[in-house]
Amino acid sequence: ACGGSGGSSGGARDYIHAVGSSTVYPFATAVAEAYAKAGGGKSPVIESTGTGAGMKLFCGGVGASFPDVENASRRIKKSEFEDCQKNGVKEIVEVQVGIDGIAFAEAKTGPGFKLTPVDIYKALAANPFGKPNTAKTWADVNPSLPAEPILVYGPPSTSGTRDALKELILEAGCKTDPAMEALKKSDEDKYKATCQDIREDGPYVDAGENDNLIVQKISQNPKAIGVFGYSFLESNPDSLIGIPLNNVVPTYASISDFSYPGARPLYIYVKKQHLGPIKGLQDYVNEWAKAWGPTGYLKAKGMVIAPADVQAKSAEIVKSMTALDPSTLK
Amino acid sequence: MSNPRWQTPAALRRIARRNAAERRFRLLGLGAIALSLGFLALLLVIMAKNGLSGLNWSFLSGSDSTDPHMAGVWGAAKGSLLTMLVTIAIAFPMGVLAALYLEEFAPRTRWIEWVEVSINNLAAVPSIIFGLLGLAVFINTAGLPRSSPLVGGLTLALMTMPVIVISGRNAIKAVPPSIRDAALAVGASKVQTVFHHVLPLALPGILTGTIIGMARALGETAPLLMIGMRAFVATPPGGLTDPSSVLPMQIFLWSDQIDTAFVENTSAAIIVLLMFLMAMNGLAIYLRNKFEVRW
Amino acid sequence: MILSAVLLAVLALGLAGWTFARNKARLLYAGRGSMHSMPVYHGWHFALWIVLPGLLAWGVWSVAMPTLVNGSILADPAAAALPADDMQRAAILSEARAIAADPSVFAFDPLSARLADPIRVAEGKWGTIGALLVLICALAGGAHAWTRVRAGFPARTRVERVVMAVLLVVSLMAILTTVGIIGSLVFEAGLFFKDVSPLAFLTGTHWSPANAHGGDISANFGAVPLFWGTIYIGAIIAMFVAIPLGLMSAIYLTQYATRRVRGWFKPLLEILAGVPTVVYGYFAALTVAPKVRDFAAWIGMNNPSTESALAAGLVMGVMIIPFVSSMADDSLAAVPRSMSDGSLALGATRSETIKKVLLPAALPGIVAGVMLAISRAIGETMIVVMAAGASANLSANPFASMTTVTYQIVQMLTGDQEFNNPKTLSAFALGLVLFVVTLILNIIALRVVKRFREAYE
Amino acid sequence: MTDIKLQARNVDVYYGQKKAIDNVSIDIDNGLVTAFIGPSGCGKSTFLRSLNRMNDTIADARVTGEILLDGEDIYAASMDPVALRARVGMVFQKPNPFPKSIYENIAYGPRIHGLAQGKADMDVIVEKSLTQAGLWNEVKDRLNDPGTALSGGQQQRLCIARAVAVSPEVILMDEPCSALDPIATARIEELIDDLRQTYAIVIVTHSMQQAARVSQRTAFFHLGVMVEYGETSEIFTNPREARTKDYITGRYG
Amino acid sequence: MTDIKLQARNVDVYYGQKKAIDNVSIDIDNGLVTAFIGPSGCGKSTFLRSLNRMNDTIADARVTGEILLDGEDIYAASMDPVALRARVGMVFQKPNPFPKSIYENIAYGPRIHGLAQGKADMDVIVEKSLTQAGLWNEVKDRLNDPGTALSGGQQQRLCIARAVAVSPEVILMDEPCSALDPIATARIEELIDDLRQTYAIVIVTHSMQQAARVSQRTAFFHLGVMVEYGETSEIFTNPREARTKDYITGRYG
Ligand SMILES: Nc1ncnc2c1ncn2[C@@H]1O[C@H](COP(=O)(O)OP(=O)(O)OP(=O)(O)O)[C@@H](O)[C@H]1O
Ligand SMILES: Nc1ncnc2c1ncn2[C@@H]1O[C@H](COP(=O)(O)OP(=O)(O)OP(=O)(O)O)[C@@H](O)[C@H]1O
Ligand SMILES: [Mg+2]
Ligand SMILES: [Mg+2]
Ligand SMILES: O=P([O-])([O-])[O-]
Repeated sequence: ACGGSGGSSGGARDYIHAVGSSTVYPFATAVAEAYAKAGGGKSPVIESTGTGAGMKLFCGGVGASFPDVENASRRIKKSEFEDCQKNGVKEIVEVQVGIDGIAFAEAKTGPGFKLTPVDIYKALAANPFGKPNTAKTWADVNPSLPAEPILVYGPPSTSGTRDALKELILEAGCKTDPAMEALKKSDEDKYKATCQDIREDGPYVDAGENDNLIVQKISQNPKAIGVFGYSFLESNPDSLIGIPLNNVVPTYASISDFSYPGARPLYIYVKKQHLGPIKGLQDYVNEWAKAWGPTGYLKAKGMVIAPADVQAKSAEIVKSMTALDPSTLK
Repeated sequence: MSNPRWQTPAALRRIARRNAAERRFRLLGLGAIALSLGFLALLLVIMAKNGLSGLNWSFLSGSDSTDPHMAGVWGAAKGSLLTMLVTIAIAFPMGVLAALYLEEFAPRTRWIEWVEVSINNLAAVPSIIFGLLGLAVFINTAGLPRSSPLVGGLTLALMTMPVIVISGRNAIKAVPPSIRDAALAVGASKVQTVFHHVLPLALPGILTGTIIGMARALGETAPLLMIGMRAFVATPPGGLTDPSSVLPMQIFLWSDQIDTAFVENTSAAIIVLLMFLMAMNGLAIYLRNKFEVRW
Repeated sequence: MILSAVLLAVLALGLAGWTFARNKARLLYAGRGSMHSMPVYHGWHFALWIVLPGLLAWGVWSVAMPTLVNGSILADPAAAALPADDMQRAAILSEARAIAADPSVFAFDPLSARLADPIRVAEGKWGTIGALLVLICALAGGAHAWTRVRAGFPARTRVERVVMAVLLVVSLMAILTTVGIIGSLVFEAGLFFKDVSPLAFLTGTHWSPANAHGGDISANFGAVPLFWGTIYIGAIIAMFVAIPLGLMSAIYLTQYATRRVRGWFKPLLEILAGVPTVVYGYFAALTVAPKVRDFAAWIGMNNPSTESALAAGLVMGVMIIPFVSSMADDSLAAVPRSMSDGSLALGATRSETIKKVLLPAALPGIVAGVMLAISRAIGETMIVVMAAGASANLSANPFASMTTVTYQIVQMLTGDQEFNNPKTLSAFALGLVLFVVTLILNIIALRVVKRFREAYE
Repeated sequence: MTDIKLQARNVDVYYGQKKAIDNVSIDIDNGLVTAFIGPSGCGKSTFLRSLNRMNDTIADARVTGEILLDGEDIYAASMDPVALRARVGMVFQKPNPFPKSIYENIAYGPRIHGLAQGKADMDVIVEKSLTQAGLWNEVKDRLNDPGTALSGGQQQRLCIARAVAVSPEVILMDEPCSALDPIATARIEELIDDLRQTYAIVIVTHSMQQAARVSQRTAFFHLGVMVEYGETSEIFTNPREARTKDYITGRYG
Repeated sequence: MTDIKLQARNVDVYYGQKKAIDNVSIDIDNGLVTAFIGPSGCGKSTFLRSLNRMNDTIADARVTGEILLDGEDIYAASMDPVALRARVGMVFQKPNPFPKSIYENIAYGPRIHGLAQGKADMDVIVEKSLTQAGLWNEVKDRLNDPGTALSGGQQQRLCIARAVAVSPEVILMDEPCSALDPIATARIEELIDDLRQTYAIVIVTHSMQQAARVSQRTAFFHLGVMVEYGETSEIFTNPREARTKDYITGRYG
């Protein structure tokens, strides 16, 4: 919303408004509820828009018609930060609230895959190491794997989980080749295309925004692999098991200490300029800090808690509300 | 001494065959209806099976929550109610007046033809496109608050108005010209004729169309996705500009929840929504039957 | 503040004027034909002349006032601190205005709190001037109209002219909405087509916005698979269900059913169209899709997808049944009874009459109905969002997962996207295509129906 | 003394391009019943409706020539069609009461023209009109029943009463009995005979017998042309034109 | 020698509760044209339609009494209405050709009844029927034109040809000329006179003149009752009943 004519609603707002990631949404709603129950005031409104669309709203400007908090399943991008600045959103507080693991999983009755990022890269990239992908079965990728057809259900192109898949797994597998490092220096675009593009000829199936459905599909289809947020794996222990990557099984512990390669941090971004005018915003952020600890309820909701040092650092930020240093962004 | 030409074995066989074909065709028709309604019944039974146990007072009076046992539909229902209020307050008068103009007063010019084509077309434009329009006009240009029943209602009003215009025109057309002649012949002006006679007589028909249009708007989700109503709102909206959800959106949000206990909630909310809709449809049918005049 | 008050005052004046003028006109009545219009029309005429000029002045002033107030503010020393950027400046000013209206509001920017007082003063000044102006306009209008309360004055004709103008303006809303839709779609789609060639968009067979980066991204925005998915689900599979069931239902209801049966079944059938699509979507995803998948596995498909064109299409077909049946119903009813009488009187059976005479005669109407139903189906969103899947597959296999135009619009506008990115903008280009296609389908259908109706009138 | 109420001079009526009435001139007198007869589609209704500008309501109908009511051109710009229709009332083929009470049916016209000063006044008008239409005794106890609940013949008399209630000067009737049974028809015919004392009456009928029974003047139309006009008794016994004679003796129609 | 084709015995017809035909008995002879006349709504069409069970198609119509075709009860369970209607054809008030080619209009009936053994056979039937209906010369060069493209009178003759094509024994006509102009009417009347050599013909008409011109027997209906039935010349010159006389002399209707 361009501030120009946004005057009509420029007045007060007596609730907190958060937008952004659908991954963070379940946790944010839980925090909002606890905040409201603790007598903090009217229940915050949490909109599930996706990280990027949320950023656009968040950075739209300062005032009652713009959200106070952005939930993100990735860090804010430099371009987004600049947009914020341009619209007068000067100081943004970045708080890491926890971790989400992108879990690879199969049905309990599955063949028992053991994979590495390289295997996955070779199986799912559109052009592994610059050549078109011809792999049909897992054995084509790595002879030690079962000769089952490659079939991976994963998030759609519009999801933050998909970005994490590309950056954390595919790119990691890709970078094992030194030639790629070189390519990164010479031709950034080409590097991105080679290391991050996902094949579209069938083995990777876009399963839609609804992670529930992916879970169902995997449990019905023993030969398929699913990619989704760790919380889904945790809440379906009867039907699914995690697939080890680099011999690390996706468990709560392995994700929280980042030994599992598919771990990514979750953030909330808070508009500092709103701290005064929006009643209870500080309390709401404090509520996050209460909730993300090892005994907090977010753990029960399926969030992976951050390591102690990250928690301490985040708690410090929450207390002092130090603004984000843009020089660390890319 | 009956006619021998129609009594030959060949002729009798032929008639028997044709009568059998007749019966088959008739059964086919009955089958088609049975199948269609069977599907409806199946849908209702499944929803009832999954959801009836979840329908209790706390569900009906609560609002959205992350805890499936605490979650309820009142917040969303109130959002729906406010949204519908806005929709009907705008779409009904505008729809009726436009229908009156087009049917009774409009000169047959190219311009009016464009208006007619637009209206008929708007009635069939995919609802999601109205969402895009609502986003562009009401939120981005007019700066109205996101996620609010006000914007939702305005967007749905744009969508519902053509439906009301079309049904309104049909209802107006159904008022026999002899009534207009009668009024004109005692010296009523055209405007008097229309507002004293035609409109009151067409009103039941217009209302029926309006209820059906409103029922459609009540069940609409896609355009509201675009204007920020896909949100967690744990307090029922207090006014038209408060953020809120609506019933179908609540169903959509719950259907995506990890916790399988939400399946019951989703189905229960569906039952609530369907009851609303059936009540509205029932009312429309009642009105239609009660006021249907055979001229 | 004062402006809202003056608005009420104008309305009150109008009401008073209505009473005065009507009473004055009554005194003029001297028996039949002595007056052109009934006294109450004089009342309305007078009231309109007060209220309309007042409203007009009020509207103009409401638009102009913020500019005038801003002008006064910028002269204030506190305004020197305003940032240069237009957008920020406007945001602060609008906030300051809010604080001026309601001091309890908290300031997001300290500057706006400081500006609130000058704003209050300026608003008071300009508001009073505006209020006077509005009152003057209203009274001037009233004075003009007062001279017209004469026996021969055609007040009714004048009032009716205003009524007609209101009706006309309201009717133009439809055009306005259409223009709004086209405008907003074309504008954003135009930005999209700066990066992506329209030809590649409309004819390319490769849809992968996710992999669109680097120089030439046109190749990633080939929308044909989306169009195909849309057509396959909405126009092929759904119609496979809806046409036979809808048509046969309509035939049974119009030709065979007794009035009672028809009275019950027709509304029941219409409920199918009234069920919200999100319910269908849920039902499709949860109940129908797994069954379809089981069936696919049973007929020997390897690893069938849970999300299938077939599941979405089947459910959509059911949803569409009432559309087809009610259009077919109308068309069959529009065939004059004399047609079926002619056939029956020759000794044809009912079904022969239906197949050989009624259906051919009603065909144009039925075709038009099917087209309207298709346009409804291809615009349907929630069912595909919940049950069709996201893969841009160009396949004829009904058990494959496919995606549609509407699905992509929802994804692109609610997913993790950078703004002003072709990915997001593509939603508007897709919306434009969808709009144009339904427009064409509808225009054709309306033409056909019209010609068909004329043939029997 | 001739007492000309309505005068048509060289009237043509077109529907779009099609000429439905071709150069008709006729004088209609006070105190008489004038009948228009002729085969179906010959333009009787069209001409009748142009006498009180009811044709204005048909988008593509166009009237040329002059029609004078008491010497005043009814198509002149200064003539308000609304006022005109209050002076030249009309009764239609199918009885078309408003779906309101009997009382309201009659009261509607006087009310919009402001003919009554209050309820008592209106009651008088209603009673008088219903009495003139010969309906008062039948309905006086149920003035609040809907007009549509009356029998066909009663409905038609209600419509006549409605027309009479605004005290018109001329009453036009377009086949007022064609939807009625013989007994109701007879009642209406009597009524017409009564009314002609007060009003100039023009009646369209497809039944020559009816024309012979109720009218004093008859005009015979054929294919848009007025073939013959004169005393009813003359026309039926001694038509001047061959076409009239053929029609009257049942050669066609 | 009397040659009775159709015999009605104490026929009542009801629409729901309403009795539209009250105790009508009549004999209809081969080789003659029988006319039904009477004021509008008296039940002519209703009775005509019960003669070939077309009333079956009206949901709430009910026929009691006996109607015998060649002595066989047409309402008996053993009588197939489909075969019956092929034997007792019908022509309607408004010409209603199917929206198909002229050829197909005629061929439709013979085809569903399997009366032709192949194309050549069908061609013969079509030509013969059109010739009988006096239409062959006008349409023989454009058999593939749509039947709806013909003029009204031609359309009505096409409908007669269509009825004739299935070789019925009786032809019922319900006001077959009321939508036609006088010239077309004259053609149809001639045709009826030709056809009666081959078929028993029953015609409903609202025009007494027409009844007088084409029929040999006339039945006069009034309010659902058959008031009088006899030689046409008798009925018109010397009616036995007062009601008949009133009607014929134009007292009502
Ligand atoms: N609204 C119209 N538009 C075009 N043509 C019309 C219209 N109304 C009537 N006509 C034509 O004008 C001619 C005269 O019609 P009109 O209704 O005046 O005949 P009529 O003598 O009253 O016939 P009837 O006895 O059937 O009532 C006819 O040919 C008719 O088709
Ligand atoms: N389908 C029907 N349902 C109920 N009543 C009907 C139906 N058809 C006709 N009637 C009534 O039955 C009576 C006889 O009607 P019918 O059509 O036989 O008269 P008719 O003599 O043919 O008149 P017309 O000369 O107008 O054609 C009328 O009172 C009519 O209203
Ligand atoms: Mg007429
Ligand atoms: Mg009849
Ligand atoms: O909604 P996401 O941005 O977390 O995919």
